[in-house]
Amino acid sequence: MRAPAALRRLLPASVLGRNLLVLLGGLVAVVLVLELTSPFRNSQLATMSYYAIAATGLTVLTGLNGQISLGHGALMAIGAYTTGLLLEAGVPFPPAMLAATAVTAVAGVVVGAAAARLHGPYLAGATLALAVGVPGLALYFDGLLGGEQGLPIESPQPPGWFADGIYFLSANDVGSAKYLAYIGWGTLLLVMLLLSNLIAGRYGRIWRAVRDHEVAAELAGVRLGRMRILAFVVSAACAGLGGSVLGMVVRLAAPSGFTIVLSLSLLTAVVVGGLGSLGGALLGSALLVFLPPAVTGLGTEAGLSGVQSAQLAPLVYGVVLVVVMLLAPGGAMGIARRIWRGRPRRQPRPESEHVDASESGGRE
Amino acid sequence: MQQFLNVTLSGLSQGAIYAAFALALVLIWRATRIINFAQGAMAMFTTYIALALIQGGQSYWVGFAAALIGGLLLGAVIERLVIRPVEGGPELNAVIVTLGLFVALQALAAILFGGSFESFPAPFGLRGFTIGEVNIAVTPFSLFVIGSVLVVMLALVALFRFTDIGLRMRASAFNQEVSRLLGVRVGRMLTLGWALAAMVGSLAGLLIAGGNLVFPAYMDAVIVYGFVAAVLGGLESPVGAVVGGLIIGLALSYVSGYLGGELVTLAALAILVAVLLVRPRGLFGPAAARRV
Amino acid sequence: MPSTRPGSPLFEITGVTVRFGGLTAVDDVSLTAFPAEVHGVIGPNGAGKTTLFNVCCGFVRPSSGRLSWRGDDVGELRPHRLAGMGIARTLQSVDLFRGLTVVENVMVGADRFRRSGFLSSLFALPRSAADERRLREAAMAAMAETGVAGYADRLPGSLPYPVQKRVALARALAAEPDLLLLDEPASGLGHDEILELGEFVRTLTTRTSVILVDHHMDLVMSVCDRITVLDFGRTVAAGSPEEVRDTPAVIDAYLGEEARRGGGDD
Amino acid sequence: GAGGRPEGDQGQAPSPGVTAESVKVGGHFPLTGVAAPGYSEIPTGAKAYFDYVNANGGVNGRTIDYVFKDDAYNPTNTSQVVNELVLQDEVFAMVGGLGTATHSAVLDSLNSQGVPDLFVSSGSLLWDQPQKNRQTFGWQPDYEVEGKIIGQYVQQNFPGAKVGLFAQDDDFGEDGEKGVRTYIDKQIVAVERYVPGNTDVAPQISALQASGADLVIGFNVPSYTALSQLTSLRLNYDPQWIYSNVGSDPALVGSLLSQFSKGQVNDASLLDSAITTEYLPGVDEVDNPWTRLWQQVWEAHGDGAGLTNFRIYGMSQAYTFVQALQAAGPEPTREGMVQALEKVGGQFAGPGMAPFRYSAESHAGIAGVKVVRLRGVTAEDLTPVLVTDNGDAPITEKPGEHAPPPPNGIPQVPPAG
Amino acid sequence: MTERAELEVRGLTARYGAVTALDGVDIIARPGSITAVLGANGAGKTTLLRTISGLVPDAEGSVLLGGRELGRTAAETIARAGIAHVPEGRGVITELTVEENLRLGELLGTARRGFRHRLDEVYDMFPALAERRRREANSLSGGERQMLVIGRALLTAPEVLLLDEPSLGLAPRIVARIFELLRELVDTRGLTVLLVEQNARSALSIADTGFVLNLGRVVAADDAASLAADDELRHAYLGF
Ligand SMILES: Nc1ncnc2c1ncn2[C@@H]1O[C@H](COP(=O)(O)OP(=O)(O)OP(=O)(O)O)[C@@H](O)[C@H]1O
Ligand SMILES: Nc1ncnc2c1ncn2[C@@H]1O[C@H](COP(=O)(O)OP(=O)(O)OP(=O)(O)O)[C@@H](O)[C@H]1O
Ligand SMILES: [Mg+2]
Ligand SMILES: [Mg+2]
Repeated sequence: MRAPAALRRLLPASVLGRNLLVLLGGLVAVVLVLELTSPFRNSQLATMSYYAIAATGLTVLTGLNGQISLGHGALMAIGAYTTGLLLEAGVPFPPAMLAATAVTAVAGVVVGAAAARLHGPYLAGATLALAVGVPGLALYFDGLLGGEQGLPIESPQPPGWFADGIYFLSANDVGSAKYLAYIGWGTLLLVMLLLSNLIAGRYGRIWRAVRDHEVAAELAGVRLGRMRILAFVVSAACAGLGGSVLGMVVRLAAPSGFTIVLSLSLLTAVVVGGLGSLGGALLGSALLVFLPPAVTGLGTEAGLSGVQSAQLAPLVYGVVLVVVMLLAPGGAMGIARRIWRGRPRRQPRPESEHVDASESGGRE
Repeated sequence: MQQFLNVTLSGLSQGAIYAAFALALVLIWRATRIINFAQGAMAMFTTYIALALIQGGQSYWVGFAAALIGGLLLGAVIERLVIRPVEGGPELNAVIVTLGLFVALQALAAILFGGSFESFPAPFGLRGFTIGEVNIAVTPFSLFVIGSVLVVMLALVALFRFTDIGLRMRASAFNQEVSRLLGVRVGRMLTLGWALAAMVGSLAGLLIAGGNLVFPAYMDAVIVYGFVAAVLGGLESPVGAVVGGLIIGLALSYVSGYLGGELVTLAALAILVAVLLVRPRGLFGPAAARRV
Repeated sequence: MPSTRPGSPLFEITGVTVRFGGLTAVDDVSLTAFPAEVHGVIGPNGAGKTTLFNVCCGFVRPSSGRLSWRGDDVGELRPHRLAGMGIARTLQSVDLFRGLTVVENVMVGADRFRRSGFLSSLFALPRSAADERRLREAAMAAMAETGVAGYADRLPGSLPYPVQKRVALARALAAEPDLLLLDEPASGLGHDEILELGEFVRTLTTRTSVILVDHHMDLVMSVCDRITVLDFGRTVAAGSPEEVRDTPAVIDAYLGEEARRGGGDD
Repeated sequence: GAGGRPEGDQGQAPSPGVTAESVKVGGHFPLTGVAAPGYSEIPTGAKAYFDYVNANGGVNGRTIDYVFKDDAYNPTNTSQVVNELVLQDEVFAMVGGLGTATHSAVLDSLNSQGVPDLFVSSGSLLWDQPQKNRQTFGWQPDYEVEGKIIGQYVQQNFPGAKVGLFAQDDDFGEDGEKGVRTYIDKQIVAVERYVPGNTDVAPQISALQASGADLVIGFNVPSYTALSQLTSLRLNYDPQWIYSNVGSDPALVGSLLSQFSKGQVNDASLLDSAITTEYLPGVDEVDNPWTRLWQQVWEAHGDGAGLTNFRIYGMSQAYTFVQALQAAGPEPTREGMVQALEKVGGQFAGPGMAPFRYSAESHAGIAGVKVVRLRGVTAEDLTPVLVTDNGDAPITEKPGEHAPPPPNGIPQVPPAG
Repeated sequence: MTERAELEVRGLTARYGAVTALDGVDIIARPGSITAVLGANGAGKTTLLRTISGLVPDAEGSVLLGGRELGRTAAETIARAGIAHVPEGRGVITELTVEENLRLGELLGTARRGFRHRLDEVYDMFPALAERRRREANSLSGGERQMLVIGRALLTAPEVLLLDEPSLGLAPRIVARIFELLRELVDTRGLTVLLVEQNARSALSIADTGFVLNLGRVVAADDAASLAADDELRHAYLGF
């Protein structure tokens, strides 16, 4: 979505300046939303922030670089555990988050190096094994990591100056849920800013090129392996950061919190939101957080028992996944774009001998 | 020695179960190029059909047959209704549809059949054999499992290698347009692929359930290892699926028995990655294709 | 047509042999590309032309033989090194990145000229912005040359086939190569477009050498300075177009009587 | 502070969740997913009992509004749904939240927000930390206490047995093992741990068999009771089994038996004569007045399915909560409720066969169990109700009979204040 | 041999979004003759063949085979009616072996008898395929793939053969061989051939009649010799 020309002229010329402006705008929006909504919504938004941080990272990997990952939950676990250990050791949370990001990025190098040679279902299988394998580490090193019960994480408390600042702005108090929401959304804004820099620039271009046609990219001088690994590292770093926020919000890192369900949820968020766009990742994460309680609520209102309305939530979620893919193959962002452009467009046939040249049986 | 024998034989029986599931995945992959994450949920559903019949007083085999036929129909219906529109589209969309189906079917089963434990009968004995003083950790039922898996594997190999239908199914999976130009009724082939795969999946579901507790998520424990087994063997090959299943079953059994149960998932990861690093398309997968 | 061989060899292939299982696709082939020259490689289908290109690009490892670039042995070639060395190649199929606009496609070709690194891209530092501008300019220049500048913001899938081929050519040229390998650049093109292509390829010799594979004899005969003919992986003839055209082995294996008769008359 | 922000408490606000007509309480349970079977029945039982109480006039004129949410046994979800319960639904207290890892995730936040966190459905020792987590109270006998009683029973009745442990690889197994070792440390020849989620326990059972253990104590969840039995059958391993209460629902066992006989397998000996423990009258004890009460409640307010031990568990917790609410007085506050429990909770008489250990120093739940032997779908007592505490507290017999429920099935606890 | 199948196209119109690729096209291809369809890139030639084969979903107009309306029939049914289509460029199923690709031609089943024999004929004509029959088609060279597709179409023993740039990527000698073979099949078996070619000259040299497309419309239709002799037409549309 491009800003209208008039608006664009108002923006500072340098990318950096524009970024700062966007960041500022985002912050204002976040403050508005968090101050105007209830503590419970705040806590939901905090939850959404960690899903979104990880999902935007997955967007880079899967949407831009075409590598599927069913194992990002495991990378979030690495971030969460690292944060937990560091906070326990008395490290303040900002450096702890940075360290969690770095540690997960390093893990991303390892995973990415293995993944770089794999494709399609083989990559899916390997990352799925990652998703179930890594939480096993917490059981093996249960002395350090707390085993099945997990590692309690002390979440940061709002410092006085922050609480004062917010009170000055909105005359609201800052509870710990709200503070965490601020941390989560601040982090998310920063992540989105950095990722959109990458996406708009050389790396985004090269990642997409590698996704579309490996051989041609290689001939243009792209080192496929490196670029794949780099995409994995960037995406792992985001997952680690997301995991770090998750750990602080949930106040616990436990293997049962990082099951395949988490990994699969991230993937569905990314695809249902609209593959390849950061906005889509955001929408998809919102769906993950807001849909199930809404459905359960509706079920209860409709007079279903507690158990039945709880069972309704996954049913509806599953159906929504299917329906979105059938009716809007481009995900929510696809619909949004269509509305934005103002006219429904029929998608051209995906198969056409001139278009689809990346296939091995191309016009050779 | 006795323990080694036990661990080995149990590993093989468990591996046969992974193999059964992996076979269904391989079948659907070869027939439609889709990884069916809903396979386990579909199998669970048909197992409940069998259970309902058996609890209603029918014999095990009536339930067994009903589940297989139910699987066949369920596969066909699902393909027609929700898979058809995403076939040939972006790869991930099909993945998400099957994930959605997985979630929805599991929830639906909980609503329809209740979320509690039900005990599922086995058609053959569940007591291991003994020869003299030595226990053989194989039961008549596990022989039935292994036998079924081998039969299915051979049938699939024959289907794909020797029959016209198999060739048509593979052609449809690879290139719908060209297949249609060659008179292949692609729609039917895709439906058939799903139907057969769902039937094999149902069989896997029954075999896993035999003598055990059944509940809507009972397949979850098998899905991951079944998938890992299929990938390990190379998704293209029924023989690979069985070999992959047995390798995973055995390896995990040894790891669990001699190194500790908490290492099992890590071991699965390590084995899969080690194999894929050497053979990126699995043990029995095709060799790397010509790129330019 | 220049008939002298200017300067020292740019790229030399010596005694290259490639086997696939029991099949010898390229059999002891040698070939030298000189600067400012168009070198044709022709031969029947399956003669090993694309495979020979693949050897030059590092996609296929020859079982024996040597490659040298500007007189130095290049040892083991890796495809991604090519662009940096100054070699570009187009593929036999159209190979555009379909998720990238035309100008982005060509910018990927110019990627070897970037200067800034990951961090400056991550933080959108001025360096990376400048880089982007430079790459875009280079890309636009290459596109202007092949006549596709007007399509800059279109996705390749929506373009006519000949335009796509030109975009692919622009992408290769954006790397400012010293040697350009063209694999069947004319396939699927109409008569007029082939003529234009021929003229364009000739203009390239001022700055790059070209090795060209194609089955359109009109094109090959008109643009090449020298031609190497392969059959069953072996060199069966080499020389100027005129020499090659009349070699009986070439007529037998490749041209056929009729094609030869029709080949040179326009 | 700066910015004019008022600090500290703003006076005594009325406790959230309490109105003139109702008291709202919440709980989190696995209602979907792998852990749902069985556990998802617990809140339905509790709900039935609350409905029963409401139908009989409620507590101090207030009805109890019970909201329970699904966390799918995932701590991340638990934290979300408990936020929803506390912040959105504004429950007065949490009742019966299930699971060790799951509940750990909300332990801090509930305590820091001063929400009474009552009767956690887990035998972990974590819920008994009154200094650190004053709002949190355990309910069921913790695994260590149960382990101690099992250990002493084995010591006395199977002094020569070689004991193997089949334990879940978490605090359940660990605390249980600790308890057992208090008495039979020397008799234990093997400890095998299984990881929940891995359904192949043959290596573990086979190792127990190889160790020569002729008595196996299982600290495992119900599905692993089935798996361990099935695997033993395959290995022709037939030790004396002792299952902890968690893993030994006789109804489940009964269903296993009935199903096995429906197939071609007629192995009625399976699980028969296994030993386990009890602290609540079970669904099989049809003549027990408590069970009769539960039957009656369930018939009137249940969802039509059968009564199960899981539901009885939920009803029993609900019963305890009604006692606590009564003890908190006519104008219950969160703080008042915690104080009341600490003060009089130890004297609550209810479906639990042993008393609670509640006091200002202890938030530990029921103090003991009795050891029973499974006979078909019923159980026969092997010991009287035995009572003890954590650490080296001695095991004693609980004096007196188990008191029946009051005639109307609703407790009458005077306000503690 | 059954009754001769004439292929007739009336008022065919096909669109891709806003682009009208075919605009009211009328064409007749008579049995026992080769009909060339000529035109520059983008003229709509490929679209014409795809529409006839039922691959373009919402085309308007009618396609008649032997006087029978094919209507809105699915591509597979049209193929079974005896229309073989050699698609442009990517007609091999690269993951199958060479022989499996050819067997697919057999399975079309209109003339299963004598398959072995006809298979050998194809192998005789394209020895390169015979040598590589057990290899995955993916390993073939561009020209070998094209041979495979043509051979496969012949194996279906069609009534009507639609060829979309069969010479693409083929060596001149092979092209000449294929054209000779086409002529022979047409003459001896009464095959109906619709031939799309960029290379108008060589196409017209073997065709009996020809149609020239431009921007989706038929701009000229005549017998091949007259088209080839029409200088104006040659310069405007055919480029030789
Ligand atoms: N899948 C498609 N989506 C959009 N437009 C298309 C598609 N396929 C073809 N077109 C357009 O339709 C018109 C006719 O295309 P067609 O491929 O039929 O031409 P052609 O004569 O076969 O050209 P060529 O010689 O390049 O093969 C062209 O303008 C082309 O760009
Ligand atoms: N990866 C491979 N595996 C097996 N055989 C191969 C492989 N690559 C090429 N070949 C074989 O090597 C031979 C040469 O192929 P190549 O693609 O080089 O031919 P070409 O001269 O480019 O032909 P064309 O003009 O048809 O494109 C062919 O017979 C082909 O089948
Ligand atoms: Mg070639
Ligand atoms: Mg065309």
